[in-house]
Amino acid sequence: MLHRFANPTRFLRFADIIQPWMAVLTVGLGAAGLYLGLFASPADYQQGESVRIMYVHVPAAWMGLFCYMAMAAAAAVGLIWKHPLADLAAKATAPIGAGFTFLALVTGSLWGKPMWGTWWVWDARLTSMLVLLFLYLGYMALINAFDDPTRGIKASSILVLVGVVNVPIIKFSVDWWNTLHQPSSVMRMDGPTIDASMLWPLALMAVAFNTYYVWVMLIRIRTEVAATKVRSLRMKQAHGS
Amino acid sequence: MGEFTGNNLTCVRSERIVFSGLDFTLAGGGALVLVGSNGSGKSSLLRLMAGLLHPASGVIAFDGAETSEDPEAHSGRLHYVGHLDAVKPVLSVSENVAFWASLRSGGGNVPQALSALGINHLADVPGRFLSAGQKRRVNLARIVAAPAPLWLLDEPTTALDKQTIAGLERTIADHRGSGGMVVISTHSDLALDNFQTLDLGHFSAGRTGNP
Amino acid sequence: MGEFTGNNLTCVRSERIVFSGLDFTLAGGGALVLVGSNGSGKSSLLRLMAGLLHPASGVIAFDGAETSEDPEAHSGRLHYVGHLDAVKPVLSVSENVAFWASLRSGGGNVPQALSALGINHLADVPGRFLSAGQKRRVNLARIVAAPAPLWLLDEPTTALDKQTIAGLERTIADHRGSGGMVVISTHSDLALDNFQTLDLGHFSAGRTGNP
Amino acid sequence: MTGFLQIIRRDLHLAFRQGMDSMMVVMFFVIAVVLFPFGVGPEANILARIAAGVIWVAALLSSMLSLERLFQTDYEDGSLELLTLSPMALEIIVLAKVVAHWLTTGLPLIVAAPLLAVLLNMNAEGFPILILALALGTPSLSLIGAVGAALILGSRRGGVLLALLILPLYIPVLIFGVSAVDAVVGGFEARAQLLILGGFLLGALALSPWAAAAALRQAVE
Amino acid sequence: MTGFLQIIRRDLHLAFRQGMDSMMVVMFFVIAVVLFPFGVGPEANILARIAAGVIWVAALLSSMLSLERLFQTDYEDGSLELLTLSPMALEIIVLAKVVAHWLTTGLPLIVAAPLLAVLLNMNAEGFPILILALALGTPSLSLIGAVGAALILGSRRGGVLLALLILPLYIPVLIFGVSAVDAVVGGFEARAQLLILGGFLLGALALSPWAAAAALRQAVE
Ligand code: HEM
Ligand SMILES: Nc1ncnc2c1ncn2[C@@H]1O[C@H](COP(=O)(O)OP(=O)(O)OP(=O)(O)O)[C@@H](O)[C@H]1O
Ligand SMILES: Nc1ncnc2c1ncn2[C@@H]1O[C@H](COP(=O)(O)OP(=O)(O)OP(=O)(O)O)[C@@H](O)[C@H]1O
Ligand SMILES: [Mg+2]
Ligand SMILES: [Mg+2]
Repeated sequence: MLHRFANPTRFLRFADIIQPWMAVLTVGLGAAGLYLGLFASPADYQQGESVRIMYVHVPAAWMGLFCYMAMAAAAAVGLIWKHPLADLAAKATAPIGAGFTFLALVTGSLWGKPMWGTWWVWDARLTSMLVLLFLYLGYMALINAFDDPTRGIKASSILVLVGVVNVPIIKFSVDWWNTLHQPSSVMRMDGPTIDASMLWPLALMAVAFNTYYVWVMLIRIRTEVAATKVRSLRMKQAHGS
Repeated sequence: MGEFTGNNLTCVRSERIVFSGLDFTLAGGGALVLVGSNGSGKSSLLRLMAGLLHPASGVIAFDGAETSEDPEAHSGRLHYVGHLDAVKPVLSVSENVAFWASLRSGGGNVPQALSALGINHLADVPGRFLSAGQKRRVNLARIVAAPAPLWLLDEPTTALDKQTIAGLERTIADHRGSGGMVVISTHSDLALDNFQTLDLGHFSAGRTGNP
Repeated sequence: MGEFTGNNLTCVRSERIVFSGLDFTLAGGGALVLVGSNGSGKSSLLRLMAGLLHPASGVIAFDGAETSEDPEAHSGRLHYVGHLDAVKPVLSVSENVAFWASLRSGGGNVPQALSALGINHLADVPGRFLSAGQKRRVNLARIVAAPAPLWLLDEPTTALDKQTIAGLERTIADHRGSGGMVVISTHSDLALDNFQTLDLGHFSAGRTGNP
Repeated sequence: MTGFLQIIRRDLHLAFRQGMDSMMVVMFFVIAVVLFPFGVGPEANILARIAAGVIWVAALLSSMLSLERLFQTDYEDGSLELLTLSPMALEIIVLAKVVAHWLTTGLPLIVAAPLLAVLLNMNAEGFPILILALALGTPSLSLIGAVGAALILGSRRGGVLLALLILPLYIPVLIFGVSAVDAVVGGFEARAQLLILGGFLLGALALSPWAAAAALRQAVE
Repeated sequence: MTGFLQIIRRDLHLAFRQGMDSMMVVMFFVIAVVLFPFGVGPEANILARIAAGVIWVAALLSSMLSLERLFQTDYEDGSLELLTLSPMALEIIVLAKVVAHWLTTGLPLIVAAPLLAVLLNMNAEGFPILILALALGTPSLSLIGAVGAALILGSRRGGVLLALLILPLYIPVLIFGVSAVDAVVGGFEARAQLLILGGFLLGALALSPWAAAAALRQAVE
């Protein structure tokens, strides 16, 4: 809802400054992390070259969780202080977070095939990641399910807050469920303690994923602001003012 | 143009006779205004005429041929406007009108219909953004877009502002001028010339629902 | 009785300003008639007054106290009649009215309300058998049954026959006589005496949607 | 308080007048369970192994289906606006409607469950705990589902959207409901699971009327 | 014929404009399948044993849920009256709507099914036959479901009533759909089952537009 009572120009000016920095950081750190991860770091003595998937998989999994929290915080600000930019930030975060979560699932699956001999097992961690993906998808479905965009944003903000109460409950239940049925799980990842040659690329990639998130989110908010303007221009034109 | 007649019609709704022994005759260019208090059966009669309801007894005929013999032909020559406006929220005003016109032979003239109802400036606005009266105008534009000889209008002025009502009166006059027929139920007075009135109160089986 | 005021109200719907800078004042016994062409914001203003919508800016107050501070108290002193009649198909007419009255303190007088609207003979008829106008009367009986000082009526005469409209005018006069207030949106002329008119067209951000 | 009871009374009234509303939910439950022997084949040991899970999944699905209409008809015929404008707190109104909903749909499910357990060859020791777990779990389902039902009002995709929103939130109830039965059938205690189900119920009772009321308020905007 | 295509075009239009409509059916399908491991436990061999059954049951349920809205919105906004009053035969209109519905919901189900088969550890030999059986079976589901969707119009209990009416009619499709997959996984031919599924489809194609049109005429009375 960007009428004249919530002028986004200040935000846009701020975004103008931040955005190029984020782009540079993402590309730079990402390239460095990938280089270190794919070429400079040693292959694992147990897992071989496939361990390199870790440099994408682990940060993606972290970001999947982080984005959900960020989305909930933004939604709360939007609901309580009725700040339209917070609403837009929540809306812009959802597809990014869903993307990271999906990436973690796919890379995990690809990793699982050589490691465990199967694409998927119903392990607690994997399963709660899958449920998290559904929470994202539900949010995105709800936000797009209304004819009136403002209505969609408010409804989905309530949903994401309900979801945030439930995420720990779901996580806890899934842990409990899995340990009940399958006490000694095959895929407890207590591999070799991570040494510096693996930690560095991992850290770089994690930071790069974070800056990527901020970068893309800013772009998405901008697009959303522009779309709102276009919509209201068209409405004004139609109603003749 | 033909002649639209009803003979000795009885309408039963939820096991109760709403009216019986009702006749009407409408010639090309004619107008029939249905009046009567709430619950006297105006909407029911219009639905009978459209073929949505079937009479418990009696015959409705167009040009002498019973309409129930060939319901699709009858549908092809009538336009019905009920209480609901059939405006899809995600389609724009012109897409809404164009779809209904496309189901009729000929396809119709959408832009002209929109300007007849004074909504050409809303052509690209999605249906969800319309107020009650604007939706009603889209519904009326639909019947202007593709011509049909018989118009059945159930309280068409609901939610319309006065200016638009005047426009509607002109549109109806044009339609009749080119030989069309119109049946209208209304509680407010529409300015039509040379019309017949049918008071449903006379045919209702018993009380009419007034204090 | 108190005073109902709005100050510098702005209404935004689907990202568009419908009206802005609107003020109104209504004292006990007063009537405010909202006029304006289709889409000018009459329904939106009534929903603002009821507390269903929230103004983008401005303040609505009753007796000097902002209504948004204590929405339940505000709900308790108003009756709203919208486009939908809230008549349950499986409940009889009197059960329908009685339920709504039972949510208010006092419980209300159902038989008297039914006869005020001329539907006491329908008391035991289930809602699904009612015509458009009969449903509307049930909805109006609801507000007569349990007293409240402020009536907000959105095109209340829709689908009513002339006799019932006259009855409604008397009911509104009685309500005002005992100090009640009423806000009405309408396209037809209601016979009220001594009322203020508010033309929404003057506050809309642009033109009003007419040919 | 009288308003609370009036709303429960009206909703029960509507459910019974409408003929077989609760019957229908039960029948969906039964049919959904009965589909499984067709899908999985009739071997008794496999069916017994999956019985508790299938019954709980079917209970989730039928609870969800019946919730879709919790506020829908009131929304469509304008009653919801008037309820919002009644002098009672909307949270209380939501609670009253959920109570009425559970009485007409949750309770019959519990009654029907043992019958289906017999059909699926479930170990008879599990019956009492199945009933107990359903008694603690289904009210939570109704409460959580009420939030979803309020959120989807006015959206274009009722049923499917509701499923997407609330099925993931139902998972904890499903897990502990099934595991309570499995524990007893396997010869263990189910105390912990029942306590957790009870905890979920208290939490849902405390939180979901607020969330649902907030959702309703913006649905009638 | 142009009218037939116009209606398909409009319905596809509506589905795409409305954003992710087909996505949602697929997501319900996926979630319903994913609930089962929670209910039945994560052991891979049990899951593999019941995989085909679970996938088919979930396909039935999601097809049913999505069908609920097939005529509902048109009925509520008055479009159905106008479609009935259009000069085209109502049977053709029904067929056009079913085709559009299958394109937006049945087809995506078929695409998603192999993924779920992986999640449930199904034997990879079963994949092609699963797709083939779904391709023959889901159009029948849409056609049969259209009759149910038309029958429930105007009733106050959409979802659950629809389930009751059409799930029993879905059972034959379920039985042969599952048994086709099971046959191939077990090393047999599935020719007979596929032929029977094809026969069902032809039968449904011939009969259900008539039945649905008759129900629609009733509904707008
Ligand atoms: C689809 C399958 C998988 C999913 C959804 C998944 C999910 C996750 C998640 C959510 C995390 C972050 C946990 C946290 O920091 O709290 C994580 C970390 C990790 N995953 Fe996976 N994973 C999958 C498959 C695998 C496989 C196959 C391997 C290797 C055998 C693996 C190795 C790791 C490692 C080494 C970490 C970092 C460990 C740590 O932070 O302590 N994952 N995974
Ligand atoms: N539900 C809605 N969502 C978004 N915009 C709406 C909605 N309803 C109406 N509008 C827009 O708000 C404006 C005012 O509508 P409103 O319904 O208040 O007008 P009105 O004066 O009551 O018109 P009418 O005489 O046609 O009933 C219109 O321009 C309309 O396009
Ligand atoms: N859907 C229905 N099912 C059963 N009976 C109905 C139905 N609709 C109306 N009736 C009954 O049929 C009679 C005639 O109703 P109808 O709607 O034709 O009246 P009307 O003259 O259009 O009234 P109004 O001026 O209120 O619109 C009424 O007594 C009503 O009770
Ligand atoms: Mg009528
Ligand atoms: Mg209005």
